[in-house]
Amino acid sequence: MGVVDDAEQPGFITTTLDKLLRWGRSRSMWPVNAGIACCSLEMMTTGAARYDFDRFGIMFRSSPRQADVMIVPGPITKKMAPIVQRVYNQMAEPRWVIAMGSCAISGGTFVDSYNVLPGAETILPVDIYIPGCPPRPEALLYGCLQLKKLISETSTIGSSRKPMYVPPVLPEEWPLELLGEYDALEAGAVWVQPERDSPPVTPLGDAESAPEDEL
Amino acid sequence: MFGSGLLKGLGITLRHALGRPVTELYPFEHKNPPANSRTFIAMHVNEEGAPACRACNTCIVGCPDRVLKLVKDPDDPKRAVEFVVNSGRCTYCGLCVENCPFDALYFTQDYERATRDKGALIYHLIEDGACTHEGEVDRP
Amino acid sequence: MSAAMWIHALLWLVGLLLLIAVVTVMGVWWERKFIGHLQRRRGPLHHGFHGLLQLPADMVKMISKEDIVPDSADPWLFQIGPLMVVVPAIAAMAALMFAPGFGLLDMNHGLFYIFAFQTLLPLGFAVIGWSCASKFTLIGALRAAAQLISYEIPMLLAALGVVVAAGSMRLTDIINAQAGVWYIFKEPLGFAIFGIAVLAEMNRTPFDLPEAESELVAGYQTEYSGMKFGFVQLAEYSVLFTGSYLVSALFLGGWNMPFLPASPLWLLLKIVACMTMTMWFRGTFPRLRVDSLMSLSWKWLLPIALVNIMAVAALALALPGIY
Amino acid sequence: MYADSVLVAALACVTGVLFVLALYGVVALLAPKRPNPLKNATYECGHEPVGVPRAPFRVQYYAIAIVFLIFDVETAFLYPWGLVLRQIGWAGYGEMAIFVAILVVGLVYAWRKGVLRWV
Repeated sequence: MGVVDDAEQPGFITTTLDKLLRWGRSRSMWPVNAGIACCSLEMMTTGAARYDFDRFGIMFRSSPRQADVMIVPGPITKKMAPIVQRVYNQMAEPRWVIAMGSCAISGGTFVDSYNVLPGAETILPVDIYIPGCPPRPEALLYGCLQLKKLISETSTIGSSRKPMYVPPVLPEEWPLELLGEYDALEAGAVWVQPERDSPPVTPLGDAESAPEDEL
Repeated sequence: MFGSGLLKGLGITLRHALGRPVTELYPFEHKNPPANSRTFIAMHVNEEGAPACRACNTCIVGCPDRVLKLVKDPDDPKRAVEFVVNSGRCTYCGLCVENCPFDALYFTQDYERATRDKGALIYHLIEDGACTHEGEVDRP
Repeated sequence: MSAAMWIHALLWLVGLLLLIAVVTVMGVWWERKFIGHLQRRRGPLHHGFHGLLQLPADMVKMISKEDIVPDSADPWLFQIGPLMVVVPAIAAMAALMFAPGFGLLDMNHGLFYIFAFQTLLPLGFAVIGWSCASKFTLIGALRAAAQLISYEIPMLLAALGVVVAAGSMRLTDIINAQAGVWYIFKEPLGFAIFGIAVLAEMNRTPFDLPEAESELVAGYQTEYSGMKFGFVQLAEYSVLFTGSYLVSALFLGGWNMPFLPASPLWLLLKIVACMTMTMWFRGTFPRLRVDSLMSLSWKWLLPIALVNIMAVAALALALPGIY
Repeated sequence: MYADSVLVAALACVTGVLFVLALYGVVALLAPKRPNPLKNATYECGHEPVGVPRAPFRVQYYAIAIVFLIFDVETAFLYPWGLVLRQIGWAGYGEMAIFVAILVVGLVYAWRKGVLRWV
């Protein structure tokens, strides 16, 4: 039980504690040291001397038990999905997710592949999206600062009473254990091919009708 | 000799500690990324302020990731009414920019696009036939 | 004991708890800052003046993090683990003397007392690692136990050289005996052995195998979340403080300074210097392999320490005026 | 005096216990608690735990523990000897030299038997 996170309504003590917690949590975001694909190289660069995560108190922890933030740096394949989800689930609450790069946002260039999830939010509640392929270290730092802002702006009072995160699609094709955050899901739901989030493609036929004199 | 290597290593790290750190203080000092870095797609405008796009569809044909969307003006097939970029999908490969026969597209140096709202990653370059951003003036 | 003595002891203990908190906060901050600079980074910079508010924020976060108890863990040992590392650390600090007559426990066997509590730590680490029933924690705990007991003997034998030379185990006597020449100049070999062994006892790089981040996730504390992890950090930094204190008191003259009046300031300065030294090592040296770690202790340090103690004893008998 | 210092040491231990328990209390008040089966599973880099967690380990640890025991007791013997060395003089030194020599023989024996070889 948590006095603040489980509180029914704000009181004087909870509001004061809430301010303190938001201050502490937003200034000490430790990402779990999990690199999934190529964006993790940029993530390591951000931790290295030139951009230096440690300036903001962002320090990689290898154990998810001691981490607060999960940076998803790359495409989540269906083979990796249960592992990513398990590592996320084993992080101590409160916890946040950053989707880094196009693959983690929407599947990116691999979205049509049979074994890549269309984005991290298929299985994880993503808080911050950082576009880029991969994002520059500055872009990742900017994303982390956005997350810091998000944490320090969001009230923690009663945060555990918020509705559970429901993934937009229920993956049943591969063995995911839908537990914890996904309690709200109904059992027996069917895996639906996710809607591709890109705008509908202009039919290729149009290209042929392009004015030839200008080409 | 045993131990001299350890002392040498200590000396090297100490020299680093006494030297100036190489860290860039990012949010406080902005250093522009290299000129050839590919960050975000933007569109040039004419001298009149109209978008430089001639709606030829070459960029869309070239795009490997189905990132772009183009809606032509039904009355004027050389005029784009809408041009949408899904930056949450784009790999910034630059094929659209290279393919454009009118040099209408270019890469910006802007990287601060992290957002809480996934929908904000889909942005319009042309909306209702007009450029939505202060683009650079079209190169002659 | 009279009521006044109880109050005196309680005040001292509260002071020691504060000291541990300050040592942990400032130690972690200085470690991150200093290692950052060793790597040409800046370290904590933006939260508070040069990142001084970083550690309070970390502590607030740790206290408010969820406390996960794995299903496979032994529920009692899992909760007792932090006690078993924090309590010896605090108890060992109760015997430190910070100036002549300024300390909670000025015992005539003070050195032995500190060693007794310091060497309880491997038990705590073993309990932590064993209770979690995870492979990483188990390997970390076994490594911690094996390493800490192996380096205990060279450490004790090297400290014995000082006891022989000073003729006392009271910390005040040992430090006052160094008013002239520090023991580092009289027993350089003993100092080298003691330094290496204490470094290993403190679990510091290059001997940080129990929590080798690149092999064992976080070693014996892998399953510890939130404040339990904080407790282990607390214990590690107070052990770092005690170890640095022992090096400064036994070999570096404690509060004595040549040509200058004795003052607790020198002791503090030496402790900070020793702690910085360990951080410097951490920023420089790679980690030892397990087998070379064990053979360093048993095949090198232990025989040299035996030779050292017999030589020091012989010198103390042969040259009573000098040694 | 001696009894007093034991009491104070016990008080230090009690203070440490109270300190930890007090912080446990704060944690119980502040920290959220939402366990679920996945979260409470043992961490094994995201995989399901495989095999026995408390696996049997190398016998080398026991051998080292026994050698440690011998030398730790020896060190405990050496401390009082070191304290009174100046009073007992060369005779005491010689006796302890014999004692240490016997132990060195033991160390050499253990070394030759491969007890100290880790791999």
